[in-house]
Amino acid sequence: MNITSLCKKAVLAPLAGVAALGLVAGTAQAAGEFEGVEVNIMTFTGPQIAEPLQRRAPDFNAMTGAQINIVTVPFSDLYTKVLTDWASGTNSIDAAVFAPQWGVDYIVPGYMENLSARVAADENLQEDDIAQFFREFSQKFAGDTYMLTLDGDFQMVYYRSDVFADAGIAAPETWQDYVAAAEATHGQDMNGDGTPDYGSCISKKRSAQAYWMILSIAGGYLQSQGTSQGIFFDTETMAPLVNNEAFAAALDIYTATTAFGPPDEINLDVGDTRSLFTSGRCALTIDWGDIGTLAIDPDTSQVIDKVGSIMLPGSTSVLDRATGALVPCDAETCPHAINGVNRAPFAAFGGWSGGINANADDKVKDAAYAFFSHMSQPAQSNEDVTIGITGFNPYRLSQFGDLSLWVKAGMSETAAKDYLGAIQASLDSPNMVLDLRIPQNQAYQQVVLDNAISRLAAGEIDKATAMQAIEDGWNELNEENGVDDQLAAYRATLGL
Amino acid sequence: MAYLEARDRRDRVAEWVDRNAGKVFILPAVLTLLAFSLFPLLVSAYLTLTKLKFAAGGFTLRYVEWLNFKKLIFGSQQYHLLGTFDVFGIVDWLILGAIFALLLFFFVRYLIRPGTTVVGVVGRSVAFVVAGALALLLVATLGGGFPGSLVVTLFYVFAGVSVQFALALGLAVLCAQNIYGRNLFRVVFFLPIMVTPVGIAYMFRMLADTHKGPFADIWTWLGLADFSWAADPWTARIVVLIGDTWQWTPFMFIVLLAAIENQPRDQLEAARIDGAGGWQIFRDITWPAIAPVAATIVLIRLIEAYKIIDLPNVLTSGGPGIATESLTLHAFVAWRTQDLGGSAAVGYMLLFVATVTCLSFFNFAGRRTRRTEL
Amino acid sequence: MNIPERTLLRRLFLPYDITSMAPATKVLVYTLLVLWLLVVLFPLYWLFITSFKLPIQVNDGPDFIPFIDFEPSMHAWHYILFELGNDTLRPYINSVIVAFCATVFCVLIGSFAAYALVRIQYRVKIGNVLAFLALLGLTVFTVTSLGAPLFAAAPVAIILFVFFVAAVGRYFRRALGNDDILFWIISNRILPPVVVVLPVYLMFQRIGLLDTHIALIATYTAVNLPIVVWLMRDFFAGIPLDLEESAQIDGASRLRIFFTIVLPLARPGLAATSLLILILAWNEYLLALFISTADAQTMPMLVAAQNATRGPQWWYMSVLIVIMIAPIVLTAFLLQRHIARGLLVGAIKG
Amino acid sequence: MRVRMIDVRKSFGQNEVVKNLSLDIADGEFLVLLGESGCGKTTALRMVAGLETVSGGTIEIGDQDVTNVLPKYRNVAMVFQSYALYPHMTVAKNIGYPLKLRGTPAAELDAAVRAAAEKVHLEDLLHRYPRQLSGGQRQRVALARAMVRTPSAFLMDEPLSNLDAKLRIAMRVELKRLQSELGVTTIYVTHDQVEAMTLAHRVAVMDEGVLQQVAPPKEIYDDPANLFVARFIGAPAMNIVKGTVEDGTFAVPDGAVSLGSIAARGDVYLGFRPEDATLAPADEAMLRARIYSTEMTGNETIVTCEMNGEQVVVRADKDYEGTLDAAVGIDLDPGKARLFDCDNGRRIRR
Repeated sequence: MNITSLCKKAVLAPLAGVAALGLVAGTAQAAGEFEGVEVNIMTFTGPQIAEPLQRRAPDFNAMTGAQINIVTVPFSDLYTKVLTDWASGTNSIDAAVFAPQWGVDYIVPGYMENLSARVAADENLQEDDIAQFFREFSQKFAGDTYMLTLDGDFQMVYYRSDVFADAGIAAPETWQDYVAAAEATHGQDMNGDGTPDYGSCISKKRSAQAYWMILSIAGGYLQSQGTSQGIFFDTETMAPLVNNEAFAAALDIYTATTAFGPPDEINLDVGDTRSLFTSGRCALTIDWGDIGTLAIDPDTSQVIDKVGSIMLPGSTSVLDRATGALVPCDAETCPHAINGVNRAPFAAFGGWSGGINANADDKVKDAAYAFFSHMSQPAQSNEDVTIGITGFNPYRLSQFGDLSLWVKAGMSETAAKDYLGAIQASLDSPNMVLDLRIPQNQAYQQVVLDNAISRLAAGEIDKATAMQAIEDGWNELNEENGVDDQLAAYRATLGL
Repeated sequence: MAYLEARDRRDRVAEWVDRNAGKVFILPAVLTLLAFSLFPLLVSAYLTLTKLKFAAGGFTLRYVEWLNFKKLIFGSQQYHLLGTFDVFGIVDWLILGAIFALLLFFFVRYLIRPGTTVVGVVGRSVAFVVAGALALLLVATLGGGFPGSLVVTLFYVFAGVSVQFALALGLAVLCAQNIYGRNLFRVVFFLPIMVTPVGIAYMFRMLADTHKGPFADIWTWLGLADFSWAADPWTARIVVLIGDTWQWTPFMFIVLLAAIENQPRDQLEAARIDGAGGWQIFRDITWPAIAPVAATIVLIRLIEAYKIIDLPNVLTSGGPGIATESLTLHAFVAWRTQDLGGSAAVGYMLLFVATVTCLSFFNFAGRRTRRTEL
Repeated sequence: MNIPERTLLRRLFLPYDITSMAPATKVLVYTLLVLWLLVVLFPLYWLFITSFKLPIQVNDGPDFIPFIDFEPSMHAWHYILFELGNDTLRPYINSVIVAFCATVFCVLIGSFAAYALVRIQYRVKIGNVLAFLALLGLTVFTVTSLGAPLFAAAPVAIILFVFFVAAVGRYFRRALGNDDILFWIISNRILPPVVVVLPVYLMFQRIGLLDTHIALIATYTAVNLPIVVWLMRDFFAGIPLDLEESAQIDGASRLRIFFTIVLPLARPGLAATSLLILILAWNEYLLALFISTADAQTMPMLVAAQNATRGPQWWYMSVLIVIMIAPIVLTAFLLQRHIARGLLVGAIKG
Repeated sequence: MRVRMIDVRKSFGQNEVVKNLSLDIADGEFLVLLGESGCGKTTALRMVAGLETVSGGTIEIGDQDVTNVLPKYRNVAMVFQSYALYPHMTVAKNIGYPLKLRGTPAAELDAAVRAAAEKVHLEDLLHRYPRQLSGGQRQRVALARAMVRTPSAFLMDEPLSNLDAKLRIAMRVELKRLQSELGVTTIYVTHDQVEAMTLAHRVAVMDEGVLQQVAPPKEIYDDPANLFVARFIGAPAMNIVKGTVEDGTFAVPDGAVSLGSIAARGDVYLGFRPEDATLAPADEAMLRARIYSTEMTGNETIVTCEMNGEQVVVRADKDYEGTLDAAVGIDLDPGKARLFDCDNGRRIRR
């Protein structure tokens, strides 16, 4: 027996107890209902996301008899693996946990099961408890429910509250503040090991999840009139909004942060920046909700209670869509600005959600649904979101409301308030940025955008070329998929 | 004679097999290869001319003629496959001129030599045109432009194979000496080949980590704490190459060692009595004896080296930018984004370049080394 | 006669007798060999000790020696072997089944072909080959682009081919011999997997075998076949023809000769070839990524998948790689003395 | 069993190696096929065995036409020059292999193996492997394997040529004895005329694919059918001198031999064996020559003389002493001299 497993035991044992109680109280699954049913669920590799599924599968098996196999692939292969498996009729995968924005590519050709009826009949799911944004955005498509949310995702900025206090810097409000704070803190020793640490750590690796970071920065420059304005395309012409002064300003911020980052920032995946931040080597980072819970994990964290979380910073000037120029914020251009700063929190990714293969056997579909429901029910979910290793972030109202959950998990009350406050503020923002959900969105973002950004970061091309490349690439994809179809799809996602 | 009559059915089957042994023995292999290479090759050729679209209940292939190739060679993906070109300066022209003149010289020399054949002319024409085109590409992208996946692959293949061959030969010569623990060295040196390439890639990512890897302190001591190999195109490529070398040197080593140990003893002794020293023995006796083996093993490595994917994919995801992306990774990335036609087109470019280089090497080095055989 | 006097310096640089090395050379040779030994072993050592580290120990920077630099922990082993349990075991068993079956089939089929190419003279009419290619291309075209059903197009093509061979084929004089066939077989290895994997994927999808052991075994058999043919050919060529003829006269059938005389005599070659194919099949990643999904997922996929959003899970990955190497190293040690010789004979004649 | 080859031909491509060979070998006969390497004798033997297909003609064993029958149904036994022992089987397994292939019950097989081994004095070596045996012992194993069943014929392809001189003579004796004991038809291929003369009931001499003469050894020696046989048989070989025949006399520039009644004709060859000539003083003898060299072999002296640029060998008494380059005369027995046609090499019968 060693320290880790002891610690894990200490954390998990009470949780397991609660979980057991939850089962007894909250579930109506008949014992042995799915005896002999085997469900292959694909997701990306653990421990995040896969870990809670793998951990709870045996419980579920004991409860219902269903055998849950968690099949994991690298993140970059997940979209394609699921798509090809379902499109080719192989149907090895009965259900999958993935990004809800991909749903459109699975739902439109009819690969995914409509879960509306099941959700309606499922009391234990407590659907009303799920924050409206996730209920609408992550679960539904064209009015019907196809996915069950297991995770809530927002990008936020985390900073080292102790370092900032020592330096007398306030939490950044604009991206210029962010860069200035990074510059001010860069080179300090922040974890006491005698080596200088970094001002800002942003994941910029290619073929990973870096493209969300640039969108997080660009959001505040591109969108000021509320969620339905969107940041990707002009809502009338489907012209990409990537070749203008606002996007250029965002790219400038993006490249400026590199100077205050680790030397190999260009090769860091979001996991690497997370471990850098939690091991106390960074003053600032952009990330999803994960850092909040990872920072309190004694197994990995050296920054317990030293982390501040805020909504994404914004900008004092925004894009004028008519001219493509940056214009200063005023009451008209930035109706949602606070202190003259236009902030646009980015619901990047939208939260891992479970969907079910429409071509699976009925019994398998039922079992898969029951399992997802089981995972999402407050009894399970409210613990999982407080454990860093799960990768699950809060998405239920009860999770924001109940501080005791977080304190029990090891967070100080202040930190919990701070953390949940940042998420809730993002969630409540009328100027929230929605992720791209049109067909082939993966090609727009993970290929065209990601390629251009990574080449820019590597110094292969300059800013103008990068912007041109993204614009051309997106226009090409629009042409290939039909501009009108894409425009209609894009407008639909924005509620227009 | 009883044995000629009364042959039962089993005998007749056995006799049929015996009489048709030629077909029976080779058919399984031929059928397997037809199904898994010739047939896919043709389907793949068709795929390069199409674009895949997912539709309700499956997918459709839309015929787009040469669009996929056009994109790669002239269009929006040119930077990816061929690279970004530099404007030619005088030096570039001089280098190119020299290369072309050399190619032309060899070609003309072949034409005026006796024994020229049609196949030989066609083969050499293709080889020289490809060599010329690649030279053009190298000069255009390595001077001031930026190389695409094709040039990067060529770098992996040629730099990798040369370094690995040199190392393997050196080690094999050392190991062939009369030393203790020879078997230990031999076994241990063979280990890397047993590790799954993906695993090797991750292992080298661990080792190459300048923060928490084993060489972090050395890295800092060298004053490189603020420098990351992953952010610079050439250091990133070299790290990929180091991983590749670790993985593949053993294979060449083990074969070359066996070849050295297998060389005729009497020749060695004769040379020694004639007064040859270590280096002379190697140059005059050992090298000619192992040259055919060396040519073959280099050919195999050439073939396999073109398929490099795991290392750049895991170490850098092809980054920084596209600096470490090999052709196979390029095709794989295209597949991952549902661009089946583009993926197949990249694959075909790879097949073309690999075939031409391997065949040229086979014809050039293969024949040459064989002459020394008794 | 001019025998140099053995001064101290000369003693350092001249060998004592003909069978030994000069002391200075000896030191140099050993230094270089041990250096490379470290190059080979250190990464593996690092992998091994990483599997016993806690995440925080890994993130804190390099620790080299267990019990001194850091306290080893079994947490990663525990997680992979017990907490994941089934999700590790499934791919492991898949890998074992796929790799071993593929090796057996591949070596068997490949040996058949290699033996045949050594012992039997083939003459394949070029006309027939061209006709076959043309018809195959035509079939592929009609099926893929005109949408003709495969079950209708294939028999038509076969009938056309037979007709061609019977009617027109004999007017073509030129024929391909054994060397041409051998070259064709070996040239298949040049094919990059990415070129063939898409159609292979579609093929298995059509016959409903995607994500099955059979699909992986068949694919690995095919892609490694050229290596077997190429390596085994020279082993078979090295077996005296007399033995086979003697057995033939003694009354053995061709198959029987192959299995009771030829294969046993080619044992060293079989061992080396099998080991090589086993390694290739066991470690293969790209093809498996395409062809397998859930049921047939193999170990390299699991290793690759450890690159999570929380950063690569070095400790888990190390455990997986270590348990993946183990069986191969074991097999290799058992077959050790065959390896070098086996790989050599194949290489010599190319 | 009687073996017949009727008008058998064999070509490899354009190259015809056996031309219209007809041989009728009686049951129990020991026939030796004699010729230089490449003369087609081995090919002929392999056709009887079934190891080569026949380009034309018929082969019969017993009264069955076996021309197109596979070797295993011909029930012949063959001993190879290399012995073709299976290196991975023990002596007992090697000998028993033909019986095992026929499904002989174990007990019967053991007894037969033991019996065969006893015949060739191998009973103590049954559990050894071929590599642990000496050359002579290996030879015996090969013989035992041939004898373990009752074959229709023994086919032997230079079985003794890999043995050293002394052993070869010993084995020759054994072989002759065994064959006559067993009474099995035997076809024996060799290029060694001593073997042929000592072993054969009849010798068949072949050259360039053509059968030159079939006859008992003595007849072959005394009465060669043509120049080739005459030159080929005998050590030292028959002397051949070119000259003309006129008035019953064979004339060369340096002498003449009176042959009695014979028609005059142009150029002919005169052949005489060394033992049929004697040395005499130069001025008294029929032919005049110079001594080129002398070799003392123990029981006699072989004197090589030069006559008109041609060498002529004469056997002389062991005490003969000649001076190099001394003039010498040669007398010969005209009755034992043979004449050959200069154009086609055929015997000219008187």
